[in-house]
Order: sequence, then structure tokens, then C-alpha cells
Amino acid sequence: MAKGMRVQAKSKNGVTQVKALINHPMETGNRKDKKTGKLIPAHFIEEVTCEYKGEQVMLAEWSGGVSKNPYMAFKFNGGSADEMVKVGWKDNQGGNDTLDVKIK
Amino acid sequence: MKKTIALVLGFSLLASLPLTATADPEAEREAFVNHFKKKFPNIALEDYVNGVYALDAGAREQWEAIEEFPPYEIDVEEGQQLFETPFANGKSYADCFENGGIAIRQNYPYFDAKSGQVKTLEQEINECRKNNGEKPLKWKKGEIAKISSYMAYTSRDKIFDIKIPDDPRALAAYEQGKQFFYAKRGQLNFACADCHVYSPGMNLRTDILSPALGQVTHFPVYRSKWGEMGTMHRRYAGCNKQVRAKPFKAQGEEYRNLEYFHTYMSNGLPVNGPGARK
Amino acid sequence: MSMKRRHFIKNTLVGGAVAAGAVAMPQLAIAEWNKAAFEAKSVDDALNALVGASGMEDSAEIKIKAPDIAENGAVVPIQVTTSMKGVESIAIIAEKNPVPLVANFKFGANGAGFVSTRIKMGKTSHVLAVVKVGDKLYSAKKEVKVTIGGCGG
Amino acid sequence: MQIAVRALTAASALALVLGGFIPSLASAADTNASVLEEGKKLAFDRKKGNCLACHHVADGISPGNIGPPLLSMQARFPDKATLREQVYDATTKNPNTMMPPFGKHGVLNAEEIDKIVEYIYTL
Repeated sequence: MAKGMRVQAKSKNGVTQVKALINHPMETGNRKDKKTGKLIPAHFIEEVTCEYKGEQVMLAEWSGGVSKNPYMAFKFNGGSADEMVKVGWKDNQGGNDTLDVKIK
Repeated sequence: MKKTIALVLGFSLLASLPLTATADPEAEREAFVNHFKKKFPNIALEDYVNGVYALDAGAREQWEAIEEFPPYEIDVEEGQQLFETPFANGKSYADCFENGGIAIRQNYPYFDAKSGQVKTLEQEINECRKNNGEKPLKWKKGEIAKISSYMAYTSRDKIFDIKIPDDPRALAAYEQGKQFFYAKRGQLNFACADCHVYSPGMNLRTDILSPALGQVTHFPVYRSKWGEMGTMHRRYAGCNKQVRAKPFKAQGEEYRNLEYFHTYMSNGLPVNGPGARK
Repeated sequence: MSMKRRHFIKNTLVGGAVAAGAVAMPQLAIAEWNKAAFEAKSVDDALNALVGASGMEDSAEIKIKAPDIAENGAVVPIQVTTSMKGVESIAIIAEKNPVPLVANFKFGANGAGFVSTRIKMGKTSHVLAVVKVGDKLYSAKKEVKVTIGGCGG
Repeated sequence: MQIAVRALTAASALALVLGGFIPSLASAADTNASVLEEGKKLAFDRKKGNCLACHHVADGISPGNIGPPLLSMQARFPDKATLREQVYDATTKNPNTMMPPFGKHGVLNAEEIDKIVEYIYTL
């Protein structure tokens, strides 16, 4: 299966922009199942990180208020083509994933 | 027996259509396109592939923000993997389609002289599975929508070229699709055309109605409302439900004929699927 | 638009991810997700739990790009840009959400003052961007109207 | 029911004229106020009248614009029965109208239509 995460990193004028798209339900825990009427348990990404040259350049903390199949982008000073960045996430149920991509 | 009744009904419906005898789909398509040109003189024809985003700047801005990294990208990638994974018998989807299934979306749906029916891309995806001993997929979402997304993706920029062959059955299918499109239905009594031909760009509460021209070009779609991909027939069923009509079966004759007419009206526009919609 | 988009996507499909990393998470700078901040029901409580203060100063150096009218409250694109130096974090808050604090992005010394994401909004309210520089909080806000669908269903 | 509501309207008009001086009419005025309130609720309810889907109403949030704004209703419909028919089945006047035939198709029952008509007649 395809990985449930896609990452792009692009460097321009000494600034690198990292964009990530993650397949994730992002359930807040406050939503009811339409059929059963029961609350759907919370299941959302709590942390997203990005590492560049072994150093953490970004750490995001999220609530279930980030949309389903979440997207995020950020920029950091530095980075150039062909170097690598690593993006990782973990959710409140212990799910996690990482992906290394080359900066373009 | 049941079939006979359906057929008789079908014919009687047709007989009641004054246009049947003189129907000229190409003239009707031109009139359809001209209606939109007149209604929106400042919208370029090619922009209709972008649906409602051709008409509303505020909505377009959000859509462009989403297209920055569209949620369907993961689905296209999964669709490609599904498409390329061989069946148990060693064959694959590519063996079932012209040109290995690549860049062919613009030819669907088409009238199949052998079966005397309109055939859609999703239908042939499942036929391909069946012919190779695999179980068919569910019609409206999931794997079929992903495979169809990938196939649409490989066809981007190809121009829709739906043909209505010189066969009374093909013309009848087109006519039935047209009649479906213009018929009021459901408790709320709406025709497809009411919203999408006569009122595109208008607000239904805060929903902005999309123009019928070009609608088919961006399917399948990832709808934020669904939080996932869905096929054209999933959307038809949703529309029917919204007007409180009983939806027809996905890939049943009604929706296939509707898709035939609906797509024919967009002939000349490029494939732009899969799309992202609210 | 469609041309640019096609081009863009083709690029990514060809380029894409080159290698899947180890499943282990990178070392995190902090140990625990900030439960208190993300369970707070008010903006002040959330900020106090998050950064230990809630006093903010409006800043014209923070720009929020968000729709005037959200097409779908479940997916509202929000982009925050700031030209301030030394940005430690950017928080995105939807004032009237049951849990107002939606996301907090922290940066190392090389943060470049830009984040973009898509958030859920239950109803029309202000979206706040709160930027932490040193001990101070700066903010900007923008109202986003959440739509009401036409078909009654 | 339609007649009952009309009687109520007459009573409330009287109540308005006489103000609070006649206590026995106060309850009729209350009833009428509640009819208007219920009518408004039904008119705004997305699963019922859902008028705001297409019509602008003075204090309705985010209205649509497919139909004409609901204002000057008494001037536009000197005969309230015509307005009621428009809500009940707009297709009698115009078969191609986009307005759903609320009564004919059973979206609303007669009582609900009466209440809605009472309410929109005040606009």
C-alpha cells in the first residue's frame, strides 16, 4: 500500500518550505456516529515534527480541530537542494509514521 | 417479465418526447454551451473544468489553497498501485483497456453496440476484474474511485470526445439521460437543470451552485464533505437525496444514461479529474 | 490554475518521497503533548497553559490568510505569515470552537515565520494567530464566516 | 385551521388597538404571537420551510438569493390566500418554478403552512 503520508520540501533563496499531507481521520472524540448514535473515540494526531540535519526545526502540537486528512506547511531558514528532511507524526492512539524526503 | 415492463415504459417515455424524431445532440450541445456563454460572458470556456470555482473568487481562493497539496494526491498514488498490481491470474487492468488504460478517460462513457448500452469507466473496471476472476468492487467509493482517479489523472488535458453513433439505441440512451437531467423529481421537485443550468453562480443559502457545463470533467472527486473520494454516481445519488428523491442504483441504466448526456454536453473540454471539492 | 496544478502534481509523482525512514519518531524537544492547553475551553486558559501568559499585543506584522466565508467549516485553509524575527511559536486558535486551540507550531532558531494548515470550525468566529517572540505574545485575528448549506437534507 | 388563524389575527389586531385594557384578549394576542414565532421557526428550519435557502429575510443569517427577498409581503400579496397558494404549490402559477410545492408534496402540513404564511405576511 501507498504510504499514508506525502511530503514535499523545496528550497528557494535560502528558505526551505516543507509541506505534508497525512491520511488520518482526525476524530475529535466529540462526534457521534450517525448510525449508532455513539460517540466516535478521539483519534487525532498530537504531534508533527520535522528534522533537518538531525536537528528539530519544527514541532507542531495539534488538537482534533485540524481537518481530516491534515495538511501543514512551514518554512525554515537554511536547507538546500538534495539535502534531506524527515517529517514524523504520532497520534493519541500510539499510531505514528515518518518519511524522509529530499529537498528540491 | 420485469424487463419487458421496463422496456415498454422506456419506449413510451421516448415516444412522449417531442424531440426524439428530430433530436440533434450536437445542436443541443451547442445550445447548451451558448447558454453558459451568454450567462457568463466573462468566463473562459476552459475554466468550466473548474466548476463553481470558475464563478466565485472567494471559493476559488480556498480551493487553490487546497490544490496547493490536494487531498486526492494520496488516492491517485494508491490508485496507481492498485492499477498496477496484477490479479491472481497474472493479468492486470492494463490488459483490459485500450492503450493499457492510460490516457483514455476522455472516451467514457461510450455507447457499446454489442450490449446496446452505455458503458462507464467504473463499469469496465469491474468487468475487467470479473473477467479475470476477481470480485467486483463497490461502485461509489474506495478502491474503484482511486483506480478511476488514477486513470483520470493519466488523462488530464485530453479532450472529452463522447460519441453518439448512428444507432437508434444510442440516441435513445442520450435522450433518456437528457430527460432525466431536465425532469423535476423528489419531494422538493428539483431538476438537475434547475440548479445547474438555470441558477449556477446563485446562492442556495451559502452554497454556490456549480454550472452543469464541465461538471463531469473533474470526477472522481475528493469532497471535503465526504472526507474521501467518490465517483460521479455517488454524487448523482447524493444530489437525488438532497432533493428528497430516492436515488437510483449506481451504474444502473438511469445514471449511466445521465452520465452519457451530461458528459456529451462537456465535449471539447479537457479531462481535469480527479478534483477537490468542498 | 489547472495547468499549474497538473504540472505541480506530475512533478511530485515523479519526485515524491525517496525513502521511507525508520518508524521511530525523531527525538522530541518536549516530552508530553500539552493536554491542559488542548483541553482548555477559553482562549485565555489555553494560552496560559500553553505559554504561561495570555496578554497579547496586536501586531500588524502578522498576516492571516483565511477565507471571509468558509466553503466548508470542516476544511478551512489558514495561513499565517510574520516578518518578526526570533519567532518561537505560532498558535492558531478558533475562538468559538469547543476546543479553541487548534494547533501550535514551535520553531528552532531558524524558524521563518510561516505556517499553513486546514482547520475545522464549528461556527462563525475569529481565527487568532498568536506569535511568541521572547516573553511576549503578539496576535492578529480574522473573522471567518462558517457556511450554512442550502439543502435541508 | 386556516380560518382559526385568521380569526386569531383579527383578535390580535383588536388587542393591539385596545392595548392592554381588555385583559380577556391578552391571551389571544399571546397565542398569535406564538403562532408568528412558530411560523418563523418553521420558515427558518432547514428541514421544514427552509425559506432562507433561497430568500433573503431581514434577520435571517446567510440567506440564498435564488428567489426574491421576502419583504413588503402584504403589498405584494393583497390577498393572503394567494400567498398561501404560492407556498402550498408554486407550480400552479409557474410549472417551471424552482420553489418546491411545500403543501402538494407534503413537505409541510396545512397547519405548518398556515403558521409560515402568518409569519411571512408580517415581513
